[in-house]
Amino acid sequence: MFGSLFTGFGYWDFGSWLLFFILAGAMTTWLRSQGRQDYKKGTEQDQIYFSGNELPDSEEITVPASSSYWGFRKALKPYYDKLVAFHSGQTVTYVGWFLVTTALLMVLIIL
Amino acid sequence: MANLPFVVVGLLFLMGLIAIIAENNLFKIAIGVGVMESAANMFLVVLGYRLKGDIPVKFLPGPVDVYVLPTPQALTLTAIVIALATSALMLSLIVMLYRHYGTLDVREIRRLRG
Amino acid sequence: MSWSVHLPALMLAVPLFGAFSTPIVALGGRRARMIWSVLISSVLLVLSFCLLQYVATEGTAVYVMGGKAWNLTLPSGMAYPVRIILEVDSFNSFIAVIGCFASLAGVLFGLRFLDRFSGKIWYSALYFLLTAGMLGLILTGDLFNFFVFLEIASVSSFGLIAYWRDRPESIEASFKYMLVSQIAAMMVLLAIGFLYGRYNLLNMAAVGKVIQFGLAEKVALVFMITALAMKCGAFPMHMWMPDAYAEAPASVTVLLVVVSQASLVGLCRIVFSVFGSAIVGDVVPWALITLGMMSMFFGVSMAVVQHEVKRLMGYHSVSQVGYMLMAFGVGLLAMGDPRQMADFGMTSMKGGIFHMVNYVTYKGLLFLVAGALYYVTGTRDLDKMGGLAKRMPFTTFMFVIAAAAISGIPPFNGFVSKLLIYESSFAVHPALSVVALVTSILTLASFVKVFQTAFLGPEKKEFSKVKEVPASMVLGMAVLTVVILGLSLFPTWVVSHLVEPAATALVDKGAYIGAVLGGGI
Amino acid sequence: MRKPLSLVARTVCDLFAWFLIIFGVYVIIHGDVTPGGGFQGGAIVGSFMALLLVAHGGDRVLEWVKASIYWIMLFVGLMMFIGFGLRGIPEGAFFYNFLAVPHDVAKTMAHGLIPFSGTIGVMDIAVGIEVAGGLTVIILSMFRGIVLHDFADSRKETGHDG
Repeated sequence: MFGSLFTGFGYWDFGSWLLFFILAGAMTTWLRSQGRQDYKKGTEQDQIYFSGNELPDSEEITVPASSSYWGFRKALKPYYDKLVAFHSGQTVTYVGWFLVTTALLMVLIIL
Repeated sequence: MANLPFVVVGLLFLMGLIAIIAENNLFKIAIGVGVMESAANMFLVVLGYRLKGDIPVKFLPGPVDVYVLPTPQALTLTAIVIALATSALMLSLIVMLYRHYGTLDVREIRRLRG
Repeated sequence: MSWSVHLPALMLAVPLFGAFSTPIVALGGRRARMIWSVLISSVLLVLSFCLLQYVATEGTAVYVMGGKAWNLTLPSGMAYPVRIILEVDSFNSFIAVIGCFASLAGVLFGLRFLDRFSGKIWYSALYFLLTAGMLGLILTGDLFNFFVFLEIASVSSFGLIAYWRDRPESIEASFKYMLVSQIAAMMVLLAIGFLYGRYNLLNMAAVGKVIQFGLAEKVALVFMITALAMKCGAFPMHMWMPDAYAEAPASVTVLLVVVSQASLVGLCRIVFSVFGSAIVGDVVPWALITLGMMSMFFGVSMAVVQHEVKRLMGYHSVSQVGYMLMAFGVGLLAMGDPRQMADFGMTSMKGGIFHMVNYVTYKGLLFLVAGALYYVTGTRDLDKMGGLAKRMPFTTFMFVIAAAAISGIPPFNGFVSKLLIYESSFAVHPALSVVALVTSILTLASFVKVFQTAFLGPEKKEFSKVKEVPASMVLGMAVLTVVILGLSLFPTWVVSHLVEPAATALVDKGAYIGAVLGGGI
Repeated sequence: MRKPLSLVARTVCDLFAWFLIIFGVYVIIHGDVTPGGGFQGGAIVGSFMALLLVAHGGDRVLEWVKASIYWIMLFVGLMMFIGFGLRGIPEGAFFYNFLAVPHDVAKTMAHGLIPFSGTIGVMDIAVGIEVAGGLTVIILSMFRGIVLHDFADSRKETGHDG
């Protein structure tokens, strides 16, 4: 019904993707239904499993955005320090880099 | 000798650019932008000049056959109108920046970074 | 046939008329102003559909402003056109439709989003002036007219970015953006001066016919490329983009996204329709490709570590623009010989245009969702947000669609256009598509972070009484969601009927010139 | 800046300011035939308000002046301009000069040196009105921006975290 789109080297067909998605969905729901049935809503099973000890209030256990991907940030620390320093917010850098790009492209094109 | 005005346009444009980069005071930067805009306008008008050409109105100058090109003058008119609008807005922004940051030094206006 | 001939002019006249008449209509009170702005933008959308249909049937639409007849491009036997000519082929009519969609979504979102603030009459007047500037950028066929509309769009976007006067950051963002784009505008004026000095012509098609690639044209091309690449946010000159997109109100940012795409349309028009085959050598295509690759990679690597929603999305705009610059660079690279063109050039052009359109839809929706979060929580910092999914079901659903589309997850339109770009850039050099894929993964990573911190997670006490955003804001977001779903569910129809003719119209310089100099239709 | 100048300066300015307006209007009306035109004439009329602000000091002038008049001038000028543009559509294209007299007819008319320029002249007057109002509004609001001690006064926008 949707037809397939020739993308230069292969095809993108929404219909076959949908078929695959439904198939995968059916398999996963079947697999999930084999699990234990004794889950009851609203009981203490709903509590977050905090490896046994008592649950602090919701402020401490939320993962703030600035600490997500901290490993990625720490691993690439030298790269990120330079990159963040590059975005220094100085108006001179805004204008300066614009002129540097024009000059660079000018030199490349004229030579 | 003929393209001396173009040299003047180039120097004027460079002076405007250097003023924008080298200056720290906001008003001097606004003046630098103004200088650059007038350089661009001058470039347009000088493009239209023809040797010994007269003003491009058919009736006024009498029996002259060489006219200066009228289109760049019309372009410059619009460019001047735009230059007025942008400099009015830039000066108002500078007034508000001074109101919020208490300084006219460009280097200190750096809350947005990183 | 009779009135639809004036469509290109009406596309500009209606937003201008809307902008100038808003204060007069606003005398009738708040409701009158709201109805008027929604009416104007929906009329604009209908006009753009008629224009798209008109161009599809009649071919390139040429409109002479102020002429005796609408198609009198060469009056009384002159060899070259004198008046300002609007030239609309299938490329810019398709982008104009998407621009009008984003403008309608922004208007609907802005009705209730700015309730608590003053000066809404000037806001909607400037908003329609920005729409008129954006449509002018897309539709015009005259070089100086392109500069005038670039200035109209820029000045009204400076004013709209600084809409929240008492926030120091928005004044700073507007000032910095203004400084850089004033220099860029003067460079565009110099470039137009060079071309005018050389050929005494201002019409794009006429210049395209007689252009050779001498020194003056090279300098003009360089000024144009860097100035317009700066306006789209290419890497080294992108720093204003996260500032401006974060500090402007969300309903304005939707339009800023489209204005940056309009200057990309201007860049394509100049590189393909004016210079086109006159560009010798590989410097310009490879310049565009490197600009695109740098923008992609550095844009997204800055976005992953952000913790403010709109600033993160601003950096994503930089990286998404990188995709399009790379796609058009690859298209220009293959422009030289027809075999390469057929092999991967046309695919990359189609990918670039389709990605340009998808980008406007999902990026506009993301900014609207960020605006909704701001409207509800009063802050843009992700660390302070949490657990909003249960209370804002519609916003969450639309955010999921937009985030999936931007990171290129299969069923959505982002995936289709990125696939076209991957495969065509792979043919040029594998490194290109490697960078594109890594960027896509990092995009997905950062939007998973936004989704997890803002929507999932335990409920925060201060957001306990938060409820869904008002209906008009949800409607504004729904407009863009419908467009995304439409583009995702029917990719074959969209590519064959809209993107394919747009790509051929952009690449085919002869047809562009013939439409004007061939005496019109 | 906001204190009025000496008596001499004020009286000379009161006298001279009105001639400024007459000259500005002259430049607007003869815009299409003589150098000048809508924008330049409007700028001259706009400088009338600048002269008053400087001479009489900002606070007193801001009480005298009702800014809404200039806003009305601004939008009347804009509406006239776009109205003439749209009016051109039935005859020809968007900004078509439907009032202009064709060249050969103009020769026979007992006209001055230069024939009637049609809508260009009328649009010039519209632009003149609009720029006069617009520039005055710009000068007034820029002046009001200085007069505002800080944004903590009543007109501060409410509703966001500042």
